[in-house]
Amino acid sequence: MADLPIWHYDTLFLTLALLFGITALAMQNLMGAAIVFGAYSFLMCLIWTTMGAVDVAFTEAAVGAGVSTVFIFATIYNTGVSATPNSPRIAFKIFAGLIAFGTGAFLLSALPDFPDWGDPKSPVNSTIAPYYIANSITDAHVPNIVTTVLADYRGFDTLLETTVVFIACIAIYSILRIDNAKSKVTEPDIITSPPAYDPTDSLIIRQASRIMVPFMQLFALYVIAHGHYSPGGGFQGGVILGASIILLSISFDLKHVLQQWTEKKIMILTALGVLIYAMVGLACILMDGVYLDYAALDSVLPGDEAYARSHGILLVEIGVGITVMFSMIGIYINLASNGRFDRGL
Amino acid sequence: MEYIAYFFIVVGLIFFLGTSIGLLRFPDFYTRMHAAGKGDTLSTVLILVGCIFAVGNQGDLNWILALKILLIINFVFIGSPTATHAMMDVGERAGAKPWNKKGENK
Amino acid sequence: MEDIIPKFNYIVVVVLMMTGLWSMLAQGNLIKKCIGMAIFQTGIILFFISIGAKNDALIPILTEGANHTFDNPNIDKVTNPLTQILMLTAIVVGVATLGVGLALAQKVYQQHDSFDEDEILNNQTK
Amino acid sequence: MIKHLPIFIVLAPLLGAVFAALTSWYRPKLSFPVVLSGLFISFLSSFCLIFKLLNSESGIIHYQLGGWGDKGEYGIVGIQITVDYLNSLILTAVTIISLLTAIFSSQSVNRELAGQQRYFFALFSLLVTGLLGITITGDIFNLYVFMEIAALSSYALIAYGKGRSYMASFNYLIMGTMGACLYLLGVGFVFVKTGTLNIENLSLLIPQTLQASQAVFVGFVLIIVGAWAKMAFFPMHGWLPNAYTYAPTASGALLAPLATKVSVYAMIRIMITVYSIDYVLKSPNIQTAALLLSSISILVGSFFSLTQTNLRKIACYFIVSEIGYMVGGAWLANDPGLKGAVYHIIADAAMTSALFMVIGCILFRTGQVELKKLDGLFYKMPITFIALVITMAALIGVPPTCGFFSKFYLIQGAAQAGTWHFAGALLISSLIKAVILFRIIEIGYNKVPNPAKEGNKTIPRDEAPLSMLIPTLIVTLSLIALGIFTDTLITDFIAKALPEIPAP
Amino acid sequence: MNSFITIAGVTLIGLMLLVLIRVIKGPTVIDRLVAVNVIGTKSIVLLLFSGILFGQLDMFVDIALGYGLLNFIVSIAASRYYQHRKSLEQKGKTS
Repeated sequence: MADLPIWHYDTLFLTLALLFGITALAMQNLMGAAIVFGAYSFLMCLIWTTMGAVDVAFTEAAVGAGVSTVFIFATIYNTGVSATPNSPRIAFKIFAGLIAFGTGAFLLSALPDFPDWGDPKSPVNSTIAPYYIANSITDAHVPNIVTTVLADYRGFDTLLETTVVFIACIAIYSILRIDNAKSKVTEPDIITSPPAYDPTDSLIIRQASRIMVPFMQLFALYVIAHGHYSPGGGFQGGVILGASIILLSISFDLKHVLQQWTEKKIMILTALGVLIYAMVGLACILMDGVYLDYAALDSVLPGDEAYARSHGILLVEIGVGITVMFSMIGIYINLASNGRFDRGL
Repeated sequence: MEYIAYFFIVVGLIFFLGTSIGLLRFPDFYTRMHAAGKGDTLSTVLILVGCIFAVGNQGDLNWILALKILLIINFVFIGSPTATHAMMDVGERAGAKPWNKKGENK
Repeated sequence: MEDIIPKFNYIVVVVLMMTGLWSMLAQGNLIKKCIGMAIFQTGIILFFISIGAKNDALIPILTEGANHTFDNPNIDKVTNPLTQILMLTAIVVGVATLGVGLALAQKVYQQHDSFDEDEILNNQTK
Repeated sequence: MIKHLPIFIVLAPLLGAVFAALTSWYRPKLSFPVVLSGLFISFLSSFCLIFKLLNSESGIIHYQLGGWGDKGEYGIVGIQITVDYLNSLILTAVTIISLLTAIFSSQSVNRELAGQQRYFFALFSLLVTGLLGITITGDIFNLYVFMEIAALSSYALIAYGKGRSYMASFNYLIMGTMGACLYLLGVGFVFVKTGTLNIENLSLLIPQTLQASQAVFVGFVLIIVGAWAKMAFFPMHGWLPNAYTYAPTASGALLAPLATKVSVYAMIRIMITVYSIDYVLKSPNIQTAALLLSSISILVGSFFSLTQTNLRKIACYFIVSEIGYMVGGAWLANDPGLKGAVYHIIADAAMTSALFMVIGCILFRTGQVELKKLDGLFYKMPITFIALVITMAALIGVPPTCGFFSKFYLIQGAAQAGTWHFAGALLISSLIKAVILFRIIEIGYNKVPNPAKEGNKTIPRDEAPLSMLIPTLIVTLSLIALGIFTDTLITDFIAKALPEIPAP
Repeated sequence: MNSFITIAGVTLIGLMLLVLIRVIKGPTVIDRLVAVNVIGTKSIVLLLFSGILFGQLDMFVDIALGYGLLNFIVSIAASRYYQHRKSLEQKGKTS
């Protein structure tokens, strides 16, 4: 923040976020809790921008607004539970409270030892991070340092992170999918049976999303491709792409999305993203580099070594984007249809 | 240019003040919806317009930045009323009763 | 107060995390547990981001500007990028875990027709 | 290519999983061989690395991912993976056991999960990736990501068991996420004071300059508690028995021997490399608490196993008590204790693997493992029964097997540190295991079912198929082989892996 | 200019606190939804404000744009959920 030390501005946000978090957990109604949780993630996004973490804020914006709240809605829809009962385990709650309080006190015991908030000379900010800031341009010609560190300096983390998303997609398919059509899983009785597809129903929402979805997808592609120069990259773009399909399925009909995005398609594309990433790394080995050393690719990619890194980062981000997009769709359609793949939220 | 930015932002804030008070004080769901739907969209659009001028004042206004802010305005303009519509629809289906003077809000 | 304010972020982090932790331990409702888990994770993310923040610093995207150039950036004026990368990973892991948790919760509900831990336990021992 | 061996250990199972997920849509039968070959490459790489390690002078092999090496004053900026004496053994153990388990489980998966096994082997391979990654990585944040890979795939693998496994898996998810989050927070606390994530750089910083820092100490406790939650150590062991009991045979056979032991390895790595034995010895409160908890863990695990009637649940409670052995041994923080703990990681991986494989064989033929229904097991499945007896003997600690030697070192360590309650708990646990062994022998050998009742003259032999029996036998025999080669293992690897330990 | 934007931002947060009261109080879930929607829209504005304060609005505008595109998904998903429900308040099983 320009002339002010960080806390003068952020303290407000932090207090607000704390209120929201506690409200979300205290709320009896599950749907209400989910909604407040959504608002909580908006605020978190704001906090992260004020601390200068734009890429994190972007991811949180995409994840919080686009997918995670909707996942919770889908689960609540498929279970029809709307309120938590007043469970009688008071003693246990007090015990858990004591544990949490004790842990908190233990954590706070280290408080005097911490560097001040926003101190540029603290060990975190002066040990290894300056290398990244000083060399991102010379090493890879990428002004967005976060992209460079994400996909190059610590590219292995990102490969594994993509794998985590891939695992989540596989895991959810293997947990939720119901194979035989005659399963006894039905809607909870509080849900009226979903109406058949009716084009006149909620026309406004349909039209609005018809306008929005192409923009979303275009914007997501821009985010992936422009991640070198502005906040964004594979994750953010992938989540927005996934969210655009989720929007389609909410505003139109889940059935249409399910017909288009079969399990086979989603699994193959999700695996393809990880494969692209891993194969770029293997190509580096074949070109006499070490794993994920994109500089080794400079004989096939245009430009010098630094540009080879830049292009390698782009390739990798595309892989990440593909995996994240299709996993998000896969997770959503499973959660929304409760594994039945014919109807749902 | 600076004063235009001030003007838009202040007017936007005033509208948002109306929104918050309306949201807080109105007696039933539909009226609160009215305050939120209209005031929120309008104040957001006004403040965003103010932002365009504010950046223009700082001298680093380029056309793509202005275009992007205009796009945001466009999307807020599409998205916010749509969301309001959807919620109103839900309220009506779910049978939220409008408030009347006798206070029979049941 | 003078001591607390410069470290206010840590206090918020601890309170947030302990709220999440309590919710994960004590709440009987499976969805609430999942939400508590997410809040616990945001607490940790907040911790990492706030240790990487710098007073009066710009975002970690270099621009040709007044106080630094591409080739020789002013390191104290750029927010620490490393903590942000770590937390990008943590956010994505968090979403993946949330998805799997919700899927398991749906399956549990299909079996026991309930989200309450005590009721599920009763059902299982029956 | 030799240079790239370390990365192939992790990469081969990962690519195997990806290809298995792809091929399952075109040639479903191919996905098992694909996974198998991935595991095999991983096994070969780790095996070759042992020899490379023995020939190298420094006794440590680094691999800098992305080619980012040491940048002078900044330290190591990239992620590095490291193979040294300590983890090369565990890597080989993990790869061998996972390879054998994969062969072992092909039949049982086909039977238990008919029609749903599409992603099973992909997840299997991903779990192995995560476990190998935890072992091989040289970066504490990278370790967290690998931990999550292993955790997410194991939630799915457990949930394959249907029925009660969903709730068990959910509990595991909550507990596992809590553990991982505490670990990550601990990493944050360490990171605040050091500014680096590389284990090697940390090991230079912490023991020397940050001994007195409260933040680093809190980080230490958080990391250890996080690892404890992951390995089902005493107050946080509640998720394990249900999760492993209701999981399908194949998942249980992979998870039970490996998942918890790798967490123990991570704990030991943090204790002796990132921090140091000095640091551990200088926090006596934590040490006392950890030793006390390990004793309680051993006793709780043993006594609960005595009350169970299901052989699989008994085995699960054995794991809880064995975790106590390893954690206790590590926290004794003296030479024999640590040797015993590291040796016991490998020995226990083999023992638990053998136990779960035997249980898998019995399950495959009889469909249940309730103790009282195992009568006449010796006559029905003699080889399996003998394997079971050998495994139990190893768990008790009968001399030629590996269990004896690890227990020997552990008790020696306890005596040296004067921690008699730990030694006592070890002996009591052995006694209880002996009781269970005799019960099994009584039921399986002495209770001869009357064949005439069913109209047969003799009880028909009904062994599990060879693809299950051979891996079981290999692992069982390895228990004895490990016992015989204890000396080589300890002097050539484990003694070199451990740092200089200050005399008491 | 910057001080004006700061004051405007703080005012905005103050007004958001009023909305937060509605979120906490809101007798029905859709009341809360309305209030959260308002907070979401205002987040876009606050994002742009912090962009101006950082002097790098061209970076922040992307986030705001993404936000503007995604913001209404939550509202629409929630309303879709209530379209399928028989009533607003919980009447069936509550566990």
